[in-house]
Order: sequence, then structure tokens, then C-alpha cells
Amino acid sequence: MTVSLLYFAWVRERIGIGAEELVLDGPTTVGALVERLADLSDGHRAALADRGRLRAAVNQNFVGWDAAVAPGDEVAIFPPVTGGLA
Amino acid sequence: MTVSLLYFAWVRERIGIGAEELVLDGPTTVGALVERLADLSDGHRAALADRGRLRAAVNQNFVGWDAAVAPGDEVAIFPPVTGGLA
Amino acid sequence: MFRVNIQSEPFDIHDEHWRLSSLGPDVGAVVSFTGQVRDEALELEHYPAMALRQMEAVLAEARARWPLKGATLIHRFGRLEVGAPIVLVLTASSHRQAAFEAAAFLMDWLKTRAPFWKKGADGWVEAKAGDDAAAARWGT
Amino acid sequence: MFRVNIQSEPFDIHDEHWRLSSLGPDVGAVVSFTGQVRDEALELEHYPAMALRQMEAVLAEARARWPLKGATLIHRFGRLEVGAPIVLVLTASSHRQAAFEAAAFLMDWLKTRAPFWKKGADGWVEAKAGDDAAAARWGT
Repeated sequence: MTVSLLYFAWVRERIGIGAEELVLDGPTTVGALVERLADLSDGHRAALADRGRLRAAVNQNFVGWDAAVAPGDEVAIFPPVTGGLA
Repeated sequence: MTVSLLYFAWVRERIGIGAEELVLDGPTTVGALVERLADLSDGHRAALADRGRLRAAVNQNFVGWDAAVAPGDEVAIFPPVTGGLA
Repeated sequence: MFRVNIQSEPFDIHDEHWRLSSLGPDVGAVVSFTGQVRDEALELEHYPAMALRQMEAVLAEARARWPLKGATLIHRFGRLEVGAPIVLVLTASSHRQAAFEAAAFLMDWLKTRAPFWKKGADGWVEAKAGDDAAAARWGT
Repeated sequence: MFRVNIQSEPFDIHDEHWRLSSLGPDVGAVVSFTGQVRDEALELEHYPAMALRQMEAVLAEARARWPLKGATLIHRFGRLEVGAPIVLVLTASSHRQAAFEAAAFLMDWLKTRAPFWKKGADGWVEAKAGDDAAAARWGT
């Protein structure tokens, strides 16, 4: 009953790790999950404080903060993407 | 006191030559010039009969039928262009 | 031939172009877009599985919208010096308009959907609002 | 680097692309368009002096409209087999939108202004009304 968490770019740097697992009591939302994560460490709090600068994906699809998260999901938190160039 | 005439694509093929010179009495228009040219031979007539299918350039710029032609000019008559591809 | 790839190595634009231009007698137009590192060296981080998935989704969307004979999307990651190619988009079609529009669409969507992040000497590059606007012009 | 050429020989897209992509650290985007012979071999006739003049005029217009770092226009003439490249348009800019728009503009204008005529097995190819419409979207 866990979710896999992935962090990228400065979110990863502030948290200090790129991946971790969290045990879930049951279904939740991405927003509620981020609130729980922010309490894990000072790094988590610094990385996750300003949700306006963050984006989320569940199972590799972009989602909003009210999206459902179930045990077994892969949840990624990262800044807006800046690929492609030019 | 001559103009140089250039023909391209099927205009050239119907007239039978790609270039010729014509003596001008004085300034004229491209349209009047084409009427005179049409009387030169059956090939000229066949090539120049349907002005809707022709385009003209004076000194390498596209012009309309009422454009002025002066001695020394280079006048080209041809079908609409079909370069570039795709 | 439709292909998506994510790699650290450079790509060979000549080989990639030739693969599309030689697809058959009904290819009349090939358009390429190459994005390259401007002004300062970069480190490109990405989310591999999601990047591949999003690039495949963007390519499928382009195929649904335009009659393409082939298309190639390549995105690099890792350390890239000034002038290094980062991204390649290639489209082949019978006619030029489909090839041009599909290539511009693919780039606009890649910019806003492919999970890549750039870090320069001054830190992480911020996303630009203009990119969302560019992607939005294609509808959703 | 801005260059126009009319030639019977093939062009090397790799060399031409490299010339623009290596122009300097402020080049971020290079777009290429290649038109190639579709379905049947062609004979391309042209009006040399006017073709060069019109291609130079079209290039000057593109430079006035977009902040380009470089652009290349090459048009071939003579006998061309199926699959042979006929026309190459390359644009380099700091940003992708200028490179894309300028390349599409150059092709649309070339189609309606460059004095080339194609002859296939069934005779001379007729001009298409769609080409004038494509050129008209850029205004005059």
C-alpha cells in the first residue's frame, strides 16, 4: 500500500533525493499528498512550499492537485518543464 | 529602338523560339505588344491567344498587361510559375 | 516511419533527414527543426519514462491531425555545450503545408509537455509563459 | 549568412544545415524545408536572371520581417528524377517561431514568384490556386 514519489530539477535538489516511497492509508489526492510530504523534512518543506511553481504527474500523465492517488501509483513533483530549447 | 522578348515553358514551345527582338516605334504597353506579337506567326497566335493563361515580366519584375514598355526593355511572356514543389 | 528517441549522444541530421526523404515516391516535402544550445552550456535533466510517453502522445496527435508519411522526434539529455543540438523534429508529407504545420505543432507541444529541465550557470531555467501560449494556438 | 543559389547539381543538406547552425552562440533554432520530386520525373525550366532577382527579393523581405541570423535558398533546374531534391529553404534564428515562420513564408513566396516551370510526362504542370492563397496569407 505505498506510492512511489519522484522529484526532478530543483525540487529534487531541495529535497535531497530523487525518489522515495510513502505508505498510504487509502486513496488520497495529489494536493493532500504534497501537504503530507512537506512535513517530512526542512528540505521537503522548502521544495514544496509554493505550489504555484510546481507541477505534478500521476503514472506519467500531467494532473491537477485534486487528482486521485491510489496505492501503487507513481507520483512525480517537478517545476514547469523547460525542454526543447529556443 | 528594340525590345528583347523572352518566352518560357509552353509559350516558348508553341512559338518555337525562346528569344527574339522586336523594333518599337515608341513607348507601348505589354498588352499592345502581345497583340502585335500574336500576328507574327501561327505559333505566336497559338501561344498568345489566351491572355488569362499568361503572365508577363518587364526587366525581370512581374507586371500587368497595362504596364509600359520602352525601347531597351526585356519583356518576358510565360505561364504562371510552378516552381518549388510540394 | 515514425520514431521517438531520447538519448545523450548527438544525432546525425543528415541520416535522420535521409530516412524520411527516402520513404517513397509520394514524399514531396521534408521539414526539420533543430534546437541548439544558445549562449551558455546546459545540463538537461529528464523523467525518462514520462518523457518517452509524452513524446509518443504528441507524435500520435500530430499523425491524427496531418497526413504525414513519417516523423522523427529526438530529444537529448545530459551536459550540452553551446551550439550542441538538443532537439530534432522532422516531418515528411506529400505537401509542404502539412510538413510545416506538423513540425511547428510538435515543437510547441514538446516545449510544454516533455518533462525536461534545463540548468545553466545561474541555476534552473524558468519556463516561459510564451510557450504555453504557443502550444495553446493548436487547441487541445 | 544569407545566400541564394540556382543550380542543376544536387545540394548537400548536411553542409548547408551546418553552415547555419554554426553561425554563432546566439543561434538557437534552425529550420529546413526540402521539396523533392514526387510521383514522376520532371524537367525544370527557369528564367535565370529573374529567378535570382526574385529569390533575392523574397529573402530580403523575410529578413525585414523576422530577426534571422542566416538563411539559404537553393533552387535546382534541369532534369530531376523521383525523390530528387528540388528546393531547399533554411533559416536560423535565436528562437523557433521566427525560424519556422520565415521558412514557411519563403516557400510560399517562392512558389508564386520564382520563375520556374515544371514539365512531366503529361506536359507542363499547371499552377495551383492554393499556392496564391498560401502566399496571400502573409500580406503584401
